[in-house]
Amino acid sequence: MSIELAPNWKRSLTLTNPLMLTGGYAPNLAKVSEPSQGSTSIGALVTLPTTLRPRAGAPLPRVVETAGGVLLRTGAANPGLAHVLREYDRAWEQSAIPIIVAFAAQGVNDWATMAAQLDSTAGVGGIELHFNPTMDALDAIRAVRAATELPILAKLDLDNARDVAADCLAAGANALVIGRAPRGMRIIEGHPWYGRMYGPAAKPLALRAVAEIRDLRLDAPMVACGGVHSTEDAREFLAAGAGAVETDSAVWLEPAVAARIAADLAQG
Amino acid sequence: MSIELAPNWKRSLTLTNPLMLTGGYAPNLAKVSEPSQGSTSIGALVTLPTTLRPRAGAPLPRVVETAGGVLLRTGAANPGLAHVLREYDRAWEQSAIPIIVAFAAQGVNDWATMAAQLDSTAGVGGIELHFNPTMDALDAIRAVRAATELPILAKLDLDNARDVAADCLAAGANALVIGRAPRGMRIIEGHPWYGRMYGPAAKPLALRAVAEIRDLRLDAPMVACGGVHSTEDAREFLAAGAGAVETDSAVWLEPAVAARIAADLAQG
Amino acid sequence: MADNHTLWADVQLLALHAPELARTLRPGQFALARDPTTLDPYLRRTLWLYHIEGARVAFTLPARDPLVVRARVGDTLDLLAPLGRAIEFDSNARHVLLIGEGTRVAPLIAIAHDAIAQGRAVVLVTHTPFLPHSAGQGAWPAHLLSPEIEYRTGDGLDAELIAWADAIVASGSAQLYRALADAVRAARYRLEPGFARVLMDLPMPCGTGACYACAVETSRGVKLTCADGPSFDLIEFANQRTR
Amino acid sequence: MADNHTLWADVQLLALHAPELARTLRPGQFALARDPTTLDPYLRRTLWLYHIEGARVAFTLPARDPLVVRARVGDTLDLLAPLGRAIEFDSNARHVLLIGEGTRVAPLIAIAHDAIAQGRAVVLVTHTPFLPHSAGQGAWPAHLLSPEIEYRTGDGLDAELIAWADAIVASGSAQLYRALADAVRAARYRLEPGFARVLMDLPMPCGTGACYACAVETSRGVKLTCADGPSFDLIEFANQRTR
Ligand SMILES: Cc1cc2nc3c(=O)[nH]c(=O)nc-3n(C[C@H](O)[C@H](O)[C@H](O)COP(=O)(O)OP(=O)(O)OC[C@H]3O[C@@H](n4cnc5c(N)ncnc54)[C@H](O)[C@@H]3O)c2cc1C
Ligand SMILES: Cc1cc2nc3c(=O)[nH]c(=O)nc-3n(C[C@H](O)[C@H](O)[C@H](O)COP(=O)(O)OP(=O)(O)OC[C@H]3O[C@@H](n4cnc5c(N)ncnc54)[C@H](O)[C@@H]3O)c2cc1C
Ligand SMILES: Cc1cc2nc3c(=O)[nH]c(=O)nc-3n(C[C@H](O)[C@H](O)[C@H](O)COP(=O)(O)O)c2cc1C
Ligand SMILES: Cc1cc2nc3c(=O)[nH]c(=O)nc-3n(C[C@H](O)[C@H](O)[C@H](O)COP(=O)(O)O)c2cc1C
Ligand code: FES
Ligand code: FES
Repeated sequence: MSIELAPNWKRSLTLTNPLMLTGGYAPNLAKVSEPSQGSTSIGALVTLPTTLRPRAGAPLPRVVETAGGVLLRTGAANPGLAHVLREYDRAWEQSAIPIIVAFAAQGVNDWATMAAQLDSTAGVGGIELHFNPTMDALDAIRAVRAATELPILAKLDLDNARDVAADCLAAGANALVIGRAPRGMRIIEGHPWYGRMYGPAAKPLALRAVAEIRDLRLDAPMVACGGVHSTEDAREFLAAGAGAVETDSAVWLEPAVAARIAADLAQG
Repeated sequence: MSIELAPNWKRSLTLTNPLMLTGGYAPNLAKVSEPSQGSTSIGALVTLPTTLRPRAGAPLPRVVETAGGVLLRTGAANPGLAHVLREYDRAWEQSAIPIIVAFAAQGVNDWATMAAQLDSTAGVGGIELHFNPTMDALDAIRAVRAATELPILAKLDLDNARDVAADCLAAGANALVIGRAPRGMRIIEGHPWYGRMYGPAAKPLALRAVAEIRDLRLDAPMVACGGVHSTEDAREFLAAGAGAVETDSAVWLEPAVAARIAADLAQG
Repeated sequence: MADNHTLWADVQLLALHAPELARTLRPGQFALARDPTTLDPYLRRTLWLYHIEGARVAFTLPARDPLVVRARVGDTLDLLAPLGRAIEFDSNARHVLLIGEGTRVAPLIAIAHDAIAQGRAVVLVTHTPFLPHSAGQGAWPAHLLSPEIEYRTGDGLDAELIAWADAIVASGSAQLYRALADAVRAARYRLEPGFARVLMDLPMPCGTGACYACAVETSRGVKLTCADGPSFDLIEFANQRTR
Repeated sequence: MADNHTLWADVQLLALHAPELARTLRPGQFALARDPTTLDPYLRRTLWLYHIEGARVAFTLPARDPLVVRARVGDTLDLLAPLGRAIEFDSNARHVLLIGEGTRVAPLIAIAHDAIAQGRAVVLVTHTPFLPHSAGQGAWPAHLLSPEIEYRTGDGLDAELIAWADAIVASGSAQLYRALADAVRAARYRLEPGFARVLMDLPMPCGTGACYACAVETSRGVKLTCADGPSFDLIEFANQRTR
């Protein structure tokens, strides 16, 4: 089994398993290196969303539990690209799976700078772009495209993925990720608090968006995510039209789950 | 406490409690007539979505459980307006609370016919319109407006409520209901199956839409719904800007819950 | 909760100490249950009456259901019951034929005991031909039935049995029900109203007639499984196609 | 699970039979727990080490948490542990001062026992001035503490106590920690690195450093409560404002 996320592009991004793990930076995170039933491994690690400079994250609370999941607003807490490269340099170079560096929303110039730095970083196989509503997504893709030949995955909001998908590919994205978790709100101590919804509650919404993009018959691979907690969940997204699936919060509940899903999928 | 859902309109729609119950047709449904802590009563009954002619409903399955809720596609199974009027005539006439008849999506002419019939039906206090994507919502509101002076509540999809809210009011709606449950998808026996998401999993998404509509500062009352299962949930929607809240699936779990929430809200 | 164990295949027995219900619940009716401490699973589960003894009421439901996976002896379940209409036999129905498909024979067992107590002759058949072999389902084990019940396996649609019967109740798939209608017509020339009843096993979210998720189209109009059922006259379905 | 009862106020004690953990878990560390049969509650819960006796490990967590509402003796919980860094005292720290705010004194008790076993003199104080009266919280009841622990209530920021101490560990609100930094500076002229540690009680979704939801800004950069904490040197926070 082999999934190509950048077909017909100068640099390929080939996964040997459709399960991608998101979060952290270490390809050998405890959760990944769990006894991986034979030689099966997950297909790729997508890093935590990263910015050029370190970010301390959003004020508390950052996590609010809801039925079937959590709302999360981390504020893209991360140590900044320079620190990441220093710390994980060797691990990425030696990684058996491609590292896809996720770019958290920020100024387009910062994205271009990061893309240029990663272009020649060993082990890095691609870039995943997380837009926010104040960014011009097409401009941003073009800027990153100009700075690197690394495959670009555009991670779109479920809300408007259908409207912007084709344009993102035309602007230079190699694949689509469907998508960014739906935004929800809670009233916390009298004030509106916004966060994105992770976990199984979001799954039916993500599945619907995936099917809608599939129906557009665009000529590009699609990665799906949103509440994947089991092999059945992953298969449901693949049946809905995705070529690969990401999982994240599931490993909070059960660190071995990513390796287990990957092994199940490898058996077909 | 008194909430007016049709301010400055020929016919008022006044609730004595902000909690509205949706589903069924009987104002004295077992669930409503539970020992209602003193003289408190819910504010209104919104009927099951009804069509001019009877409908058998969607093929099976109609209900798919998901994390924190259900996806539901009833296909608007209902006995048709004539049967409803025959059966619930007396009960509505004697009802202490207003009956708001929900119109399931169908041809605009059928809506106009229904609206005209209900205009003089004792006990009916308003009409709630459920659009589907193939209907022109503004045309439909105008047609119903021409057929009746009953207050009109426009129930909008969470997806596009922000875009159409002001126009719906201009076309003749007296109040907004935010909103129709988000649509989700599951793969059932290999095929995509679409349904709307009810239950607490949908709550953060509905809250966000309510806050976004509040931020438009439209001059009209807003009713909110989506996963209200407790007094705290209802208060959260009121704090987010709603004047009243609907609840439905919560009474599946606990039939007395509507009366209990109403009593709690009455105490302030 | 007084007991929670797997009866056979994927059929779980859940026994509750419920004195009031033991007096009021009638065969053919059901309960909707939830664990009041959690929203997982979200919907109430349908419990089919299996047996009443003193203050103890036993129900069946699918064995892998999250409700039974977590419910333990000593727990309190939140029940809506009794729901639906009981099975009532005509006073001159001497011969009662009960046809259950695989594990779906379970709700018929309480009906069998009730009919026997009323002095009727009962034959209970597990019908298996339509079951997928993969499902691991087969005939209900005889040792789980009390000896008063005359029990057969293999084919509930036997012409002689159908000719013998004054009343039939079936529990199974739409395929079984269609075949039963054909078999009755073949054996008795016509399907009389009131002769055969069939159990509908659909998800019933509210159980009170408010949600219409359990609506079925019958030849007598749209009916609700929870309020008008869970059993229906076979004749209401016999002239239409299932979806 | 061997025990599950409310210790005091909203503090629940959860005791597990966990021989391996009893050998490896150190005071200051924590476990993340879930009930493997359900997604409600969704996130793992933070269990703070309270006491180890033989193969039995006791933890504390909030008493109304859905995990403890449903967990019963005999159940199996799924634990990630040991997590976080243990509290290690400097070998010449003779006098240890532990300051807990109301119920948040609980995680300090295991630290107290450990320090006593190492031959240090320990004073444990419940600090209450910042607590809302409405919360029904007050001083931790003395009868829940073993007599070896020297215990005081009311004000953990007493200048003489702070002057007496060679090391401090505090568990409470940001307000307490700010006041503690001020009090240490007043009593000892400066806040030395390594002198005072404070426990962070934030939601920790993953516990492994992968999600960054528990990131805190320190004067030494962004740190993760789960991996770098859950205790931090007070000096890392003393020159900044809380958000
Ligand atoms: C002509 C005709 C028309 C019909 N029209 C409709 C219609 O319009 N709408 C409609 O809803 N139905 C209709 N039915 C009935 C329906 O097809 C079936 O009776 C019923 O839905 C069962 O469906 P299934 O065989 O697909 O069961 P499955 O999908 O196989 O479902 C199995 C069910 O069995 C339950 N189960 C398994 N073991 C047990 C046990 N031991 N105890 C209790 N429960 C158990 C499971 O919970 C599950 O609900 C019609 C039937 C006929 C003959
Ligand atoms: C200068 C400074 C800067 C800081 N900066 C940050 C920062 O950037 N980010 C950050 O996250 N924190 C920061 N902190 C720390 C933080 O403010 C608090 O330590 C911590 O978050 C507790 O917050 P709170 O008082 O608001 O607790 P509350 O919001 O009151 O939370 C109460 C917590 O106590 C738990 N609890 C209650 N009883 C028990 C019990 N018996 N056992 C176990 N748990 C129990 C509950 O589960 C809950 O988590 C900072 C502190 C200082 C002094
Ligand atoms: C702690 C955490 C932080 C995340 N941060 C982001 C983010 O900043 N941007 C984003 O698009 N997705 C983010 N995700 C989502 C994951 O990258 C991925 O889309 C995930 O697989 C979808 O949600 P899941 O956790 O339900 O699997 C985050 C997920 C988690 C759990
Ligand atoms: C069985 C059922 C059927 C429903 N049908 C519709 C519908 O056809 N159209 C609609 O807009 N809302 C429908 N609703 C939603 C309710 O009218 C109302 O919006 C509800 O309060 C929101 O969801 P809740 O069940 O989570 O409270 C339905 C809800 C249930 C439970
Ligand atoms: S279960 Fe709701 S109407 Fe039957
Ligand atoms: S809890 Fe996830 S990084 Fe700390």
